[in-house]
Amino acid sequence: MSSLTLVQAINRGLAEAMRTDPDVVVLGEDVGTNGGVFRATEGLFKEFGAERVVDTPLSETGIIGSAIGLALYGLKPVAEIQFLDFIYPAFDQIVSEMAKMRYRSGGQFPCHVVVRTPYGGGIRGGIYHSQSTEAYFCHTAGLKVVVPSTPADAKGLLLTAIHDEDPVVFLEPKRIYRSVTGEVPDGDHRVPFGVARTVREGTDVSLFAYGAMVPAAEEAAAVLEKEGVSAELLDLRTLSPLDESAVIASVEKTGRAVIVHEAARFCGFGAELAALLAEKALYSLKAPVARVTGFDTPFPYALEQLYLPNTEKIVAAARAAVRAA
Amino acid sequence: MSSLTLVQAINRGLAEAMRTDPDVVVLGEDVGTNGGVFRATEGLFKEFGAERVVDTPLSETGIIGSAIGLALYGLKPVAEIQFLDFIYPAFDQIVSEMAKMRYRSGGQFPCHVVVRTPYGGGIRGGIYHSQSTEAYFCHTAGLKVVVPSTPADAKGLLLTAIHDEDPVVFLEPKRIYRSVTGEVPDGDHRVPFGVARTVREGTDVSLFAYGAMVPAAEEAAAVLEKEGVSAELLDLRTLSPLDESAVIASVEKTGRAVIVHEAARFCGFGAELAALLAEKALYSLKAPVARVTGFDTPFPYALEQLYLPNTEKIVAAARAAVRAA
Amino acid sequence: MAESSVTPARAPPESVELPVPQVENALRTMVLARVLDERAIALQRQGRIGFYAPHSGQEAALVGSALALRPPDWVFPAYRELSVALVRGVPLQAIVDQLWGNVNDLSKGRQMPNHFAFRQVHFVSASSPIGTQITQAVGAAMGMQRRKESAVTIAYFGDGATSSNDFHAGLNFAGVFRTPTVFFCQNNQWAISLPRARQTQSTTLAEKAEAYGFAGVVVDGNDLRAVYSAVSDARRKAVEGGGPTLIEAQVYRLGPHSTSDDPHRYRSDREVEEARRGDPVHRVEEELRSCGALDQAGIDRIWEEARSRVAQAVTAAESAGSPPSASLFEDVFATLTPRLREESEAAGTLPPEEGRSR
Amino acid sequence: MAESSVTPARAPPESVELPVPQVENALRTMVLARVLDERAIALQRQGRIGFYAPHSGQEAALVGSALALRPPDWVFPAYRELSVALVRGVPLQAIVDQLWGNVNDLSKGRQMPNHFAFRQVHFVSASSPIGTQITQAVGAAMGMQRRKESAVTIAYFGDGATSSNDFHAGLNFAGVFRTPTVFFCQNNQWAISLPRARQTQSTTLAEKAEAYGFAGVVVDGNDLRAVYSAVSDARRKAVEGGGPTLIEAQVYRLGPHSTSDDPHRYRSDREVEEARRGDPVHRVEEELRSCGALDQAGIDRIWEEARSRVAQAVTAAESAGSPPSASLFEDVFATLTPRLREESEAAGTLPPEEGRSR
Ligand SMILES: Cc1ncc(C[n+]2csc(CCOP(=O)(O)OP(=O)(O)O)c2C)c(N)n1
Ligand SMILES: Cc1ncc(C[n+]2csc(CCOP(=O)(O)OP(=O)(O)O)c2C)c(N)n1
Ligand SMILES: [Mg+2]
Ligand SMILES: [Mg+2]
Repeated sequence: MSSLTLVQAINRGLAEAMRTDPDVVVLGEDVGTNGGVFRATEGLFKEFGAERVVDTPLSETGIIGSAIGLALYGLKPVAEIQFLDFIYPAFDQIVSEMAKMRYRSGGQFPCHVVVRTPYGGGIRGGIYHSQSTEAYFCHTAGLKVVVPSTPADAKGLLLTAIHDEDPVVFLEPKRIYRSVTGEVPDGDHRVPFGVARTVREGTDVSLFAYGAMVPAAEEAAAVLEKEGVSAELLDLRTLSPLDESAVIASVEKTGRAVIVHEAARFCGFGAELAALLAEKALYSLKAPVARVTGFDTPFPYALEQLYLPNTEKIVAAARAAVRAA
Repeated sequence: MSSLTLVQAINRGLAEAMRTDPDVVVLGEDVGTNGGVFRATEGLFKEFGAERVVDTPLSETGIIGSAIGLALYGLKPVAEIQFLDFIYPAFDQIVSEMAKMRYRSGGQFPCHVVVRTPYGGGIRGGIYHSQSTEAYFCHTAGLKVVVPSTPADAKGLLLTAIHDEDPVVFLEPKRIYRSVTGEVPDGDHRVPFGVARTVREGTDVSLFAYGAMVPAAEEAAAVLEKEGVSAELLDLRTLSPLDESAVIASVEKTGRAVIVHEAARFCGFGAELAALLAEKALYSLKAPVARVTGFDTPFPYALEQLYLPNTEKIVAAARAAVRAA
Repeated sequence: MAESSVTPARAPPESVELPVPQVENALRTMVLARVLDERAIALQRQGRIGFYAPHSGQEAALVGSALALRPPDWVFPAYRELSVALVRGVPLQAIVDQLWGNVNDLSKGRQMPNHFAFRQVHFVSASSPIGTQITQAVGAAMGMQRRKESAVTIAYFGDGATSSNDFHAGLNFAGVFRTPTVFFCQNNQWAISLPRARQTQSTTLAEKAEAYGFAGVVVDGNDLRAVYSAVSDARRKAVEGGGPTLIEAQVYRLGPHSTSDDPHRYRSDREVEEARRGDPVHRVEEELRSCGALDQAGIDRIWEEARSRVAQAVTAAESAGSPPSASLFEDVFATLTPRLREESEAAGTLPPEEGRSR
Repeated sequence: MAESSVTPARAPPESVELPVPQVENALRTMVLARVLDERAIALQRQGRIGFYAPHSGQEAALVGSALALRPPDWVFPAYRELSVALVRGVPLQAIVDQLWGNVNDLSKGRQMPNHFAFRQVHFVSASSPIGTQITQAVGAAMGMQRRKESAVTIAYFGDGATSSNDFHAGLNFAGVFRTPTVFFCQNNQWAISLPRARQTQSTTLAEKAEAYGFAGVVVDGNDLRAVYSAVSDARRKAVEGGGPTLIEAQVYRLGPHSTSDDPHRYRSDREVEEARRGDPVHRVEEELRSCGALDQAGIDRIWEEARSRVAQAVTAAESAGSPPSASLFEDVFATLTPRLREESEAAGTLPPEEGRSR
């Protein structure tokens, strides 16, 4: 066990994978001598050299296209996209190629690429250093989408991703890269996909969150508790595959759901959670499902704090749900 | 009035706009001498010349990037992307630039580009000539997303799109390009955005559809009628902005909702509709919301008919909803 | 993968000169491909297959380049490369099964005709989006560098694909990392209706390589021997650490872009007639005739044999059934997720096998 | 837009030779920009602004190129081009307001510092994604062709951006459509930590233009006059129908990539020290001193004046408030949609104005 920040845990996860498996290679912009703009790849270049820690030209198309080629050939590429906001030059490779390679070839060509990328707001990054567009990837059949919210999960889910047989989009909540510290198992720690983490149990209302919204929702649950409202909090961890049964079971217990994410609301990931409840837990719902999300505007700069979901907004939504019935 | 197919109506809409407004220019692959691979731009090259009907090199990045430049400068570009499946090389320009230009410049730079593109399955097109990924665009703040299902709407919505001040992604259900014929007003016919079309009224269950799923849902409603089930059918027409009040009002009346689309279910557009109902019409819902959609697999080739929603699947879902309560 | 007498998976010993028996073998493949091309178009017209993109006019470029490859090499094709698969030892039947997307199709009927994948001969799954295979070929070549394998990757693409994002990214990465990659551009003069001259203003496509710090070569793509030696040279250079090469094989697309296309809308019959004079299949026939290796009867037999093989393969492909319904849900992931299992059951398909998909 | 004595929106009469008074004016702008650069970094360190990307070392390239433009031209910038805005007549205050994203910011506080938009002088909204402005500049130039306007577009971008998709598509379209576009690449030798030599294997960046059928030019970007005449020539050629030009201005990024960057991790102090000897601001000072146009006291006054103007602008920017909450929902679309109105009300912002946003 070591006490690490989230970004340190990712760094240890990468180092662990590279030490134990010579097929793991890291590639991206500024991942080498610079150690990554968020220092996630710090020290790797020194330990593993330029052949396994590859500073690429400024082309996300090239990064993901070549990562796919590496994977097809048999290596285990871990590609870094500097910010999720800059993934779109590679979007064709991700949705048309990486996601569909195994399927379209009848299983002949698996495509186990891991795409790591920092995402989310709260760092005064404005319109292009703050976005949360996980829904694009979740809607794309063939991709797994993972979001850790603790250092231990960050390492454990990353190691699972690297050794998974399928392509994984690994979204790192950069806002809590350094603000969250926790105990992280040493060695080859793995956290399975498709299993939500119950952060706290409760009986009156279910909070669903992931990434940097988990700490905010935890705070909200604590506030609610003082008001006599017992909130259950689930950290979804893998958005795809989703732990549907945990989501449904929680609402069957509490009868109320508050869904939290930073992304815009319209067609956001929260819509899928709400739809799931409307389909499979309708008769358990005592109150309208609430979504506490970013607004349907581009991500702002000056008014970032107004835009982002926070503890107060979550508490307010949970209160309203409890009052509704 | 003229009796036209859907693709002819689009062709007439383009010609109408180009005749009345010299700022309208069409650009894309094979739109010139070839008249478009679906013939949507047939005759335009002859009438308006190479300066206004521009055959571009094979680059969607270039098509949308230059269309944005044309719009910023003050023209009204209508860009054709040959198939929605091939829009991804332009995804960065669409989501990072076109959608955000007005916002990020504080309103200084409007960006009224129309992106026309055929989409959807049912033409034996397989994995890359059949997809429906409207949800990506709907989730992107700043884009309007439009899907006609009749020839009259195709022309009327297209003319509204071309003269709109905002960027529009105009999705054309290619499967019914030629199979649907209808009366289309001559001249500058316009259909407003944000207003759903009530295809038929009913009291027992609401069907929500768009594009090529509208005829399938109409058939389903006819079958249901014979069984004594009164189905209301809404053709959403514009997915963003969505006519939320029409959706909610319909379910307040019927108490049951069946949502139909070709796209994969997970985080598809139907999730937003279901979420809306779970938020704003929960107490009206007598039965679980049903989604009749594509599966969460890539679009297949040989098993296309198994994959696609159809009349039988819609009828079955509506029956189940009515039986549920 | 078994077969085929005509088209060995092994290339002849590296040499710029293709020995006559190899040329005769090449002719057999070229004729087989040509016959299949013509038959497939007819089958599409009859509604028996859904689509077809012919490669007539490009046979020498395809077969000549494929002959210069070795078994460990990896092929990243576009959609006109079935003769490359033939040269690498893929049975004709496997190709025809793909055109049907039937139960025997190695890709399980997941793609339109022409989008092949043959893992065993390192023939990577083709896709429709133009150019995407180019960066992938570079990535696989980076893998070969890492594993110190003496092999190359070859990316096939058209003149239109030189405008794609992946062309730019792929060639740039290849230049920077000096990857063992052969970029094989079949400039067939058209990208659907857009002529080469309006695809880009550069004089040749080959010279684009210079923007990425390596050499480009123009070769007469109707000349089997010239193509073979250009690719052999590029391959040798690549495995010796000399980095990538861009080869522009100048050919002509004799047929329509695909069965969905009507080329009369954008090009003249005269242009096509002129191009027909350079027909690469006839050119090889001519060579073998004039050097005395084959007489007309021998050539006729090659065509006969091709026709009968194609006819047989078509019959077999057509009589095979569709892939089973449950297969719709396989291979999305390595193992079925709960949601896919649920969807599969709801779809009323046979309960899919537990655990790993095939 | 009013002001500014120092930096007229009009360029001098077209000529390869920049007259001395213009050079003196250029120096004022360069010094102003340099002072702002240094001040902005300090402000960021103090937490008073959120971010800053300096342009020190690139002033001659920026000001020299901007002087060669005319009012009808359109500028498609990246994020280091504030001196171009100054030359085109944008008030210093408007620039500093953007760094704060305050209520006076013309972009309504919607973007990080350095991402400017000044409609009135055709300075298009900058974005962070690298290279996207390049195809847009080509599109606007197509618009100029259509409207037969005698003007050009200029796209500013870095060495790193030559690897972007939009570089490839933009230059290719420009070549094919012969658009009046000047591609102005500031090769400052680094793309964050990646040195120019590992960005691409071509010898120069300028030569990449040949792949698109037009000319590329290398110019010493520390030489104000050389930049001015290169851009003037390219502009003249473009408006005369001669098509696009790629100009590579060789400069050096003297500062960090941005305030988030620590360049010590990837480059030596010695390299930077060496580059400092070519400092473009000192070079212009030297010229004006040696031709007798300015003495040291005159130069000092220019620096003084710049410092006081920047100090004033900073005070004003800092004391202006934030944009109003309701503005969060404006400009998503031309008019507020029902959903945005609902969200705005739920957010407890002032009820947004009806109908059209500002
Ligand atoms: C990204 C993308 N855009 C558009 C298309 C539609 N399309 C299919 S083939 C083709 C032309 C390809 O031309 P070229 O690269 O020269 O190859 P050829 O067909 O001539 O072999 C086009 C535009 C596509 N498949 N992918
Ligand atoms: C598409 C994209 N990928 C990555 C980034 C992150 N990033 C910001 S600036 C930069 C380097 C740009 O280098 P260059 O084009 O030389 O411009 P310079 O910063 O040197 O002026 C990178 C990689 C980005 N902004 N956009
Ligand atoms: Mg071609
Ligand atoms: Mg640079």
